[in-house]
Order: sequence, then C-alpha cells, then structure tokens
Amino acid sequence: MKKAFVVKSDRCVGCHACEMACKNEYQLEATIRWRKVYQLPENEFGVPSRHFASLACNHCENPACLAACPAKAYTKREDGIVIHHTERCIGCKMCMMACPYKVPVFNEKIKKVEKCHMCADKQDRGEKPACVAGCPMEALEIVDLDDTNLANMRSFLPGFPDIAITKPTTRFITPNLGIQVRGNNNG
Amino acid sequence: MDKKYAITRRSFLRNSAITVASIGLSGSIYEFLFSGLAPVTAAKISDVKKFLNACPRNCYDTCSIVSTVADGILTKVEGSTLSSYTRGKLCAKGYSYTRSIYSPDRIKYPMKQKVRGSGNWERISWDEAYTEIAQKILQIKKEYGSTLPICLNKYSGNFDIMHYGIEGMLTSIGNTTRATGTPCWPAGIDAQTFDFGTTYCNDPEDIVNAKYLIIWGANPAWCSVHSMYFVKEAQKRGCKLIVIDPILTQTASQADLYIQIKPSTDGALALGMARYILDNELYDGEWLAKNSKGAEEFFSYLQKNITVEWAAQKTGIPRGVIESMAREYATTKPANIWIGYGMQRHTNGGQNVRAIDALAAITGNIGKSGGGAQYAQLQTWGFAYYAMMQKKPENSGGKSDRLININNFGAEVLNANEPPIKMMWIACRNPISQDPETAVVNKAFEAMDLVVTADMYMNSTVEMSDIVLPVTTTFETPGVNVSYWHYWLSLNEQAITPMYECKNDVTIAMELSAKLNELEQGSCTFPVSGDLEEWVGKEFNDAIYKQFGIQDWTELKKGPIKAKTGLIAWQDGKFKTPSGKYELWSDEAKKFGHFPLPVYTEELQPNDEFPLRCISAHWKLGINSQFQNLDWMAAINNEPCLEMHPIVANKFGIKDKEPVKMYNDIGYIVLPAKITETVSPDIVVVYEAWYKGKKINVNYTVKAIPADMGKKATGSPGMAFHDNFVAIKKV
Amino acid sequence: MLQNHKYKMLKEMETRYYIYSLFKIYYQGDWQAIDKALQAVNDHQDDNGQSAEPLINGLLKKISKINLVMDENSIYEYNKLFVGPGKLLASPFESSYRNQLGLVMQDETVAVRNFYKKIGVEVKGKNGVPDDHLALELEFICYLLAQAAKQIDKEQSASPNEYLLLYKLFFVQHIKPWVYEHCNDVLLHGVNPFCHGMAEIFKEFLEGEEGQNAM
Amino acid sequence: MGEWPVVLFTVLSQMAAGAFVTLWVLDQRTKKIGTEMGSFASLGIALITAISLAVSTSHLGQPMEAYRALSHIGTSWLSGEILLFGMFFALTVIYWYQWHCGMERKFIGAIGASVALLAVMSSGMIYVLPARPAWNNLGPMFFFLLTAAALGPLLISVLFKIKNVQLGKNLYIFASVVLVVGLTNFLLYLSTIISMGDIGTVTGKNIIMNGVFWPRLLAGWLVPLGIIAYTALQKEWNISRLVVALFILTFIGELLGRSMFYETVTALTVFGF
Repeated sequence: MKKAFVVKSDRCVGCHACEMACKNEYQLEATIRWRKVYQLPENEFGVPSRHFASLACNHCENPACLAACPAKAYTKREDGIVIHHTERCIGCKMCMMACPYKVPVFNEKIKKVEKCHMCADKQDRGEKPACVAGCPMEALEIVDLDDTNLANMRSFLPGFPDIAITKPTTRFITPNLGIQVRGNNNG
Repeated sequence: MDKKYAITRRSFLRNSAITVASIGLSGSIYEFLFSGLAPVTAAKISDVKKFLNACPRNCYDTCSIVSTVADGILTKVEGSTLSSYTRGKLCAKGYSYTRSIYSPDRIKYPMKQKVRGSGNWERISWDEAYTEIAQKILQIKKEYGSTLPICLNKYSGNFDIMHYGIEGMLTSIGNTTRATGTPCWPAGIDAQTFDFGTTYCNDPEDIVNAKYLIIWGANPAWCSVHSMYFVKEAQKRGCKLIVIDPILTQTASQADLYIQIKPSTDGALALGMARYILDNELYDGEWLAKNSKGAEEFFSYLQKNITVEWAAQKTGIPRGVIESMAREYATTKPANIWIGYGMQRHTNGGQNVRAIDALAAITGNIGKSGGGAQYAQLQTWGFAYYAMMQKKPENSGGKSDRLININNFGAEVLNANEPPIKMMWIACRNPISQDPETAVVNKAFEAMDLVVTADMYMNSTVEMSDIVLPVTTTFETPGVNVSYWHYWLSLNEQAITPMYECKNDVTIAMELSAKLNELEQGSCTFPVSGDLEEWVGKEFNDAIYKQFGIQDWTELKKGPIKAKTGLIAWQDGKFKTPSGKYELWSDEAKKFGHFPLPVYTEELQPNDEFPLRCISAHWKLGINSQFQNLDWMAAINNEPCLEMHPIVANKFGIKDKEPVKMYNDIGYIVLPAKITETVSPDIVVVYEAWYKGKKINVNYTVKAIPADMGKKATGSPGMAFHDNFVAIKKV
Repeated sequence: MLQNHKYKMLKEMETRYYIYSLFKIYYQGDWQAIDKALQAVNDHQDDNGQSAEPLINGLLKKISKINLVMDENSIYEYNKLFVGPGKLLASPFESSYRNQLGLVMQDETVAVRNFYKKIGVEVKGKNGVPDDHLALELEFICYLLAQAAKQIDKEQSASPNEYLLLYKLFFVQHIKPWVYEHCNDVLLHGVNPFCHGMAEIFKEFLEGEEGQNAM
Repeated sequence: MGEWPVVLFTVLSQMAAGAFVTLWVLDQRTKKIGTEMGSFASLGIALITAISLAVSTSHLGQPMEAYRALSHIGTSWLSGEILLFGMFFALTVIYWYQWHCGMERKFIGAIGASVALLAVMSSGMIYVLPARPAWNNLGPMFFFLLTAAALGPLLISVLFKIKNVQLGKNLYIFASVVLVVGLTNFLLYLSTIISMGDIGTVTGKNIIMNGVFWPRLLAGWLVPLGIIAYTALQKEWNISRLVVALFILTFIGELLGRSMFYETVTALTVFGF
C-alpha cells in the first residue's frame, strides 16, 4: 500500500480552504502551515493564467527527513504515511535542511519541528484528511498508488523539485487551459 | 470622570490606627471571599458538543456550519454535510472563525469616549450606556419635536434575520433618518426588477444542468467557492464555460473561453450578440410572443442602433468572437448566464444588466433548468421580520422616516436639514473604512452630538464614536440565516456563552426600550423582554414553513433545509412586472428616468490626468473589511498590491514589487506593484481589504459616483466603484 | 519556638496575601476598593513604620519613591492598557503572551482552567471571561495562600504545606512566564504615574517573591 | 550570526581535531615533546572539545534531550557526527591522562587521530544534501578538513608558545600551504557553484554579496599569508606575537567563513517559492 495525495490542479482554484481546514482541525499556530497553496508561475503553461498546486508533506518513498533525523523522530508507516513523532524530536532542524519541499517547519513555541501526517489518525478511523474533506472543489484526493490508474497523473509539475531525490508520492493533474481572447484594448 | 480617589504618597504612608480586617470584597487570609472565582459546583466532565451554525456574512454561500465546542470553548468549525450546497466544506474565511472570536482585542464592555477620537475611553455599565443614550434620544425628541435627527446606518456585517431588530429598535422610538440603499448590487437588482419584476435566480446547484455557461463579471472562485464546484461539475458533464471579465480571474483561468472585455462595455457586447441573434433568426420567437412585452421595440432598437462591428469596437473583442459566441449561446440549450455584481458597479451598470437579461430572454432561456440570467434571489427571505416590524410610538413627531443615500452617507448627513442629524447609531457596518470619500464621512461624524456604534472590534468607525457597545458573534447567539443565492435555510444555534459583556443587538434593543420607558413611559414600543430563541421562532411564518416543507422552525435543529419549491426561477412564466410578462419595454424603468428598453449608455472614459481605471474587486481572503486582518490570513498573505499589466508598468517605468503611488483628486494610496498579464492594460487592480496595522484603503481614492440604477428596489442608486479613474507614479 | 515560627510564617503569608489582593483588585478594575487595599498593605507595618517583613519594607520604600497619584487619566490609560475598546497595549491575559499569536481560550487558557479545577475552583460565569485573566490568577493565588494559612493554623505545624507548594507551582507555571513581560509592556506604553507605578511595584514584588521562594 | 551555536561547534571541534592530529604527529615524529608540554596541550584539546560539544546542544530546540541524537547511526550523519565527536572527546581525555601520567600513548594517539579525521569528515557529510545544491558535493568536507588543518597546528603552536616552546619554520611552511590550499579551494568552490546555474548560482551570489565576504578573505587568508610572507622575508621564525596574531586572525576568518557558509546557502525552491 502506498498512500498518496493527488493534487488536481485542473480543479484547484487557489481558495486556500484546504490549508485553513488543516489549521482549523489542528488549531495550528498562525505562521505554521502544514499545507500550502502555491500559485504556479503565471506563464508556465503558455498563456497567462492563475493556477495553483496545494502541497503538504509528499510522504516520499525515500524520505530525506527520516534519513537525516538523528533522533529517529520519523517513521514511515506500512501504508506510506511519513509520521513525525513530536515526543522524539530534539529540534535539530536536520529534516528541514534535508527536505527538498520545505515541509517540516519549526515551531518556535515548542522548539520542535512539525509537519503534515496525512491525518493518519483520521484515516485510521476511516475519515478523510481535513484538507481533502475541506476542499470545496474536490481538488485533493487520497489514493493508493499501488492500486490506482495513474494514466492521467504526473509525478511532478514544472517548478517542483527533482523527484529523484526522495521519490515523493504526490501525484498531479495538470491544469487545463482554455482559449483566451484579449482584444485590442491597449488603453 | 471626576477625581474619585487621590492616593497621595502621604495618605498612603499615613500610619493608620484603624486595622482593616478585610479588604473590600476579597476578605482576609483567614476569611477568603471569592469574587471572580467560585468553588466547582459539580464534578462536570468536560464535554464535547456539536452545534449548528450559519455563516452570517454578506456572501453568496451563507454556509451551514457545524461547530465543535469542548468544555464551552469553540475548537473547530466544519461545513455541514447536510446541505448539498455547503457539502461539508467551508471557505478559507469560514475555517478561521475559531480565531476571530477569541482575539483578546474584542470589544468587551460598553465604553464611553471622553472626546471623540481622543482614544480616552472609560468603562461604563450597560445601564449607564442605556441611560445616556435614552436621555439623548428623549432630549432630541423634545428639542426638535421628533426623533428625525437620529440616523441609523446599518448594513450587512451580520445578515442574520434577527439583526433586523436594529431597524426595529429605531422604528420603535419614532420617525428617524435611515441610511438606505446598498453599496453592493442595486443597479443589477433594479435592472432585474424592471425586466422580471424582481431579482430571482435558479438554484445554483442547477448550474450542473447548463450546457453553455457564461460567467459575466463574477469571480465565484473567490466569492462563491461552493458554486464553483457546480460550475466545474457542469463542465465535467459537457458544459462549455465562458468567462467575461477585464481581469483574468481564478474563475476565468478555469474557463474554456476567456474573453477580456473593456470595463463597463458589457452592455455593448450583449447588444451586439443580440443583433447577431436577431439577424440570424436564432431568437426564440415563440417564447417572446408568449412571455414578453416590447420585443418588437427592442428588435427595432437593435436594427437601428446596434451593429456587431460597433460592439467589437466598444468592447475590444473581435467581431468573429462575438458572432461565434452569440451563435453558440443561442443554439446550445439550455444556456445559463451568471451576472456578477462587479460588472454592474458602473454608471451604466443597470443598463448593462438589462441588456444581458434581454439576451437570455430573446433566446428563451428564462424559466428553464440549466438556463436563466442569474443575479440573486430574494425568494427565501419571506420572514415575518418580527424583530424589525415595530410600531412607531404615538405622537413621536415627524411624518415618516427620512431616507438618505447610504452610498453618499457623509455628504447626505451633512446636507440634512430641518431637522439636522444630531445622533448616529451604527451597527453591522464600518462606514469610515468602507464608504467612499473617507474625508467627508469623517466630517459628518464630527458634526454629531452622539455617535453610538455596536461592534465586535475597534475600527475606524468605533474610533469616531462616543459610546461603543460590545456585540456577540454568530456563535454566541441564536439566529436564522438564508442566502441571496442558494435556497438553504439554516438555524444558527448559540454554541458558546457570550464572552465578556457582549450582547445580541435584539437584547440591546429590549434593554434600551426598558430604559426609555422608564424615563418616559410610552416613548419606545420595542418589547422589553423575551428569550432570544423565542425571538428566532417569531421570525418564521406560514409562507416560510410551506416553502421549506416544515411544520415548525424547531425542525431546523436537525439540520439545514432547502426550499421545496421555486428552485427554477420564473418556471411558471408569471413575472412580477406590471404587465405580468418579461418586460423588454419597461414603463416602470421610464418612471425612474431610464429609457424603457435595454439600451447602451456610454461608459465613462479615463482622461489625460487620470488615465487608468482602478478596479477594486473583492479579495479571496476577506469580505470587505472582514477576515484579512486575522493572523491566519496574514500568514498566507499580508501584502496588498497594485496589479498592473506589463505594458502599463513599462509606460510608467515601474518594476515588480516597487512602491507605486496611485492617486486621483480626492486621495492616494501607496502600494507595491505586481506586474501581471492577468489584468488588462487599461486598468489597475487593488483588491479591497483591511489589513491589520496597515493604513492602506482603496476607498481613499473612490468617489461617491452613483450607478445608473438602484433607486426603485433598494431606495438609492448603487455605487460605481469601478469607474474610479486614477493616475500612478513610481514613488 | 514552634509558635513563634508559626506566627512569623503566617504573618509573612498574610503580607503576601494583602499585596496579591491589592493587585487582584487593581486588575479587576475595582476602583472603589483600591484605596482600602492599599491601606491594608500599609496597615501591615509595625507601629514604628517599619514592617517586620522585608517584602513590605521593600515595597513601601518603592512606593515612597514613586508618585502614586490617581487621576482621570489613570483610568483612560488603564483602559488602553488592559480593557479596550482598542487593541490592548498590555493584555491582562496569560494566553495573549504565551499563545504564539496572542489569542485567548486556547490551550494556554485551558491549562490554567485545569489548574484551578484540580484545586476545586472555577471561574464564575465560566467561558464568559478567559480563565487566565490576571485578576483571576491573582485571586487564585490569594485562595491558595488562604488555604495554606488555614492548614498551618489548624495543623499546628509550621512546615510548608501542599497549598504553598501549589502556590509555587502556579507562580512558576503561570505567573513567571508572562507577567514580567506584561509589566514591561505597561512600563513601555504607560505614561500615567499611577499605572506606571503599579507596574513597577508589581514587578518588583514578583521579583522579590521569586527570589525569596527560589522559584 | 543566527546559527552561532553550530558555527562555534563546528569551528571549535574541527580545531580540536586538527590540534589532536598535530600533537600526535609531532609526538610521533619528533619524540621531543616534554610530558608537561604534551599534557598541557592535550588538556587544552580536551577542554575545547568539551566546550564545542556543550555549545552544540544549544543549537537544539531541546538541549536536554540531545542524547537522543545518537539514535539513528544507520542513516543520519548527524548521529554519526555526535557519536564520533563523543568518542573523540573520550579519547582526548584518555590521551591527556596518558600524557599526564607519562604513559605509552601511541595507540590511543593513533586511534584519536583517526577518529578526529572521521569525525570532521562526518560533520562535512551532514551537509551533503540534494535539497541544498551548493552543499551537495565534497565542498563542505573540504572546508571542514581545511579548517582543522589550518587551526589545529596554529592552536598547538599557541599552546606551545604559552609554555615558551617555538615550532619554528615548519609551522609557517605548513600554515602557508594550508592557507593557500584553503583559499584556492574556496575560490574554486565559489566559481563551481556560480556556474551551476539556478540555486547554486544564487548561493554563490549570496556569498559574494555577503557582508563578511571581504572580512573573511582578509582575516582568514590574505592577512595571515601576508604575515607569513613578512616572516619569510625577515627569516625570523620565532616571533611569538606573530604566531598568536596568525592564530587569532585565522580563527576569526574561519568563524566568519562558517557563518557565511550557513547564512548564504539556498534551498531548492518549490514552484519558485
């Protein structure tokens, strides 16, 4: 089993509800964002557009955080979820340096690192992660990579760090681009 | 306040012979007395409860909320899964509620300011507040022979039905001056009122049935994200999505076809399309014959005055595109148009909406599932308005309420005469921040004898008040909410105890009434007692029960309910116009000084001095001055910016992120530039929002220019917010 | 011997109690009672004007150095600092300082609530006002001191009892981490002699307490 | 210097490691170092190692739980580093004890010197991270080894100087070689990352634009090399003030260089953020 987030950039309208649903669920400190909505570069897809990718932890197959952590504060579950165990964390920030996706963040208040755990507890109870459940556009989904047709999905979008480093499990659906008619309205 | 206690060094050090055994209420170490604390009464297990709430913001989506309360503390909010519109999801703003109610900076107690604007506040009891306000009301009445010098400015900070009790409270003291109108949507409402008899839209969940959808000057991805799901669903089912907007919004980025139009020329596009439809006989003659009035006149107007070529020139959209869009729109059935509020905030906004309505009418898309000209609906608002409907006391002076334009509030207050306005009551509003021409509004406040503001937070209006009253949030008080867009009815339960001394506006009205009657029997008709939940119950009537298929309002405690009837607007073909038909020719419009047909009114043009149009559109992390000031929002974005096309930036020698001064003859703001090809080259864009600790407000530059329509349905014309011409320069 | 020791201990505790009461009343905004509360502290001196308690002596010395005069501006400033309606310049809530972004009714408030609950105390009109308002925390300390005194008196013992230990614990967990910062905010924003002076005295008193009790 | 605990830890520990190797080599090669001298120097090394380890914990969010850093020897270079420096510290103490008692110390010296080298190398490996392209090479390890090589012998010569023992010409020759190699390595590294494009280039530019770039060049390399050149011209190999100056300048240079190392590195961006 290989649980993974699917980020449907063809559906995402960049409303930030996912990241706020996450904050609301875990009452996170204001500056800490386990999930972040990234605006993709405006001209990435040929014509100007406002498209987005919502990222949290990519629950990598080779998590760099886990390898770098000297305190064994990270574990990878059988279903692929990478868990950070706060009680073992010593706040050395090695994982923050090692992660190519800037996922682990340092909580200045508790002097430890924290990150997305794909709502493992909720999933164990058969519920969807807060972000997935909270997305009004249904632009986020959890799939099992071992058991999903990945034909329409990609492992990366332009601007996403080299996936060879840690083999992130996150999959993307690329934005659709419509036709744009811009008249001769040059002021 | 008088010098009540002067503890001098000497008096303090005086070696008193008296032994003080106990200190006031706190007792002595041997005889401890509780004051703020108390022994735990029963071993209560800290419990987790869920409550139904409703988002009361001025928003299309009016979400049904489920809140989690642990040991009396609100810990989580979620969307209700029982509403097929909310679908278990909230927006970014809704998810932030746990933060906003627990800010230490909430207004906690009634307070009185010594000198307006001085910042010198003293805490007063509710009784003192009521006494002072009541005495002022009675004194005004005595001096001027009526309560007309008292002016209410209340709008949409909280759209809960019971909050109309604020209007009720003012009614219950006599004839008063009312700031009427709405800043938001009047031109469009009037347009639809002339055309259909009122504004009435299909259930937005019906969007999925459209085969062709034009979103015209609306940005649901930001302002109605739950609707955006249905838009996407429609696309999935094969609907073609067209978005017409000067800004390539996030909604537009989802479109199959995006059309960048010159601002304020929407009517020209609609009329151009209509001419093509007419010329190619793509209109629904049968529908028109049966359901409309004035089709002939309208067609003749088109033939005489409109050409597609002209429309292309006006709008900046190539002729071929207009023609193909007109053909597709007229031949793909059903076709739906969502008319946004943004596109009617112009001096020709009402006419433009009428032109678009006409498109839907001539193609026979009215009254159909998947079709329609969607603007808003007022169908589910048929409450009893028990709190609002109060009798005026006898012999309280004046003939009737005096209405002034909310969209030009400052100037109209200053101009009011015989009697002048001497007292203001402000609720659910922040006029000093959100009204145009900030400086004039300030002057109006300065001219008052007494300004009372009921609010949750300090803002620029509270700063200019004499008395501020702390009010409850939606989680602290019962209520009931509906949307002006979807068809759900949600009860709002009291989920937590009101914090500090905050009170519901209706409670304030009851208690003020008691005080007025105590000082002068019969001076106020507002009920002086009643349980707030019972008040909620009294807002319902049989019509609402019937519409929603319930026997009693308490059934809503199980969850939100959707209207059972009327989900497709005008399905029965019975229009509420004087003729009972869809009126392409409207005599009613004529009465209000408009041309009876949907015609093109020339849009305002920029001039040499102020060459750019500033569009102050809504912002995704806030509603007007609400939400963007919260920490969670600031963590996502805390930097307002001025969006401009690279052509504009080049012309003015501005680089990305450089500070730019945007100004006109009434004011200026300085913002960092954001260079983007998502806006058209004839505009600049500032999203209207209030950032905590930042003195940046686009309204410093917005003049109170009225839109063409609004007077009939809302009392005052709307505001042409987007006809704001400015100049920019590098700072 | 025991009696003497006990007397001294109780006397000391009483002193603390009066001082805490003074600040409790101050933070309650009970202007009617402040005069009396100050008087009570004052009366705790010996006849010669010298208190046996070093605490009181220090405090009196401090008070004699500053000009503790209350006028109408004291109240305006007091409200700007602690009450509103604007953004509080020196919030009286523990969570404002300890919650990363200063919100009330969060985990930090619940921790205080749970502490009260362990001792069998809760806030009147629960959830109406955050449990960690300084006035409530100070009242809780007064309560602990009163309970401690009661026990010492009853048990004929002069050894520190559980209530004194709880007092220390509460001080370490819920006063020390933020009240100094709070007082500094008052000193930073406060210009009125009364508010300023009270903050100075309070801070010095707490420092004394902390030092004396090795907290 | 936001990262000052790591800056101090790495520079001090590397200096101690270099000094240990120097002392061991001198001891083995010359056999002329007196017990008192050796005992004094080895004590200095042990103390500096102890200080560096103590300082390193203050880099942690949870200094009291630093022991858990040893949990992941398998894959975490940080665990390896802590283990090796822990061992190194123990060895410095034993080494000192052996000097102090005049015991045979060849074996412990050899082990200590190897552990010292491995420890410094493991420190370097910590930063070889694909997420930080400018570090994802042998650069960090070379830097750290060169720090050890530059500061170790200079520290020893300063410690010896306190006891009025001069190391003379050989020290200067060695120091000049290390400094030249260090400077060359730095310049090569800089040009390499700048030509990497993307994030590497950004890091390179950060380094050049950094406020301590020139002070680091001057204090760490140019002025010390000047002093050595002056000494060589004078052919005066025993001016003790110059040795101290050389040490202090190089030490400051390394501290500045290390803080720049941490400050300037740039992570991979995610969608340009």
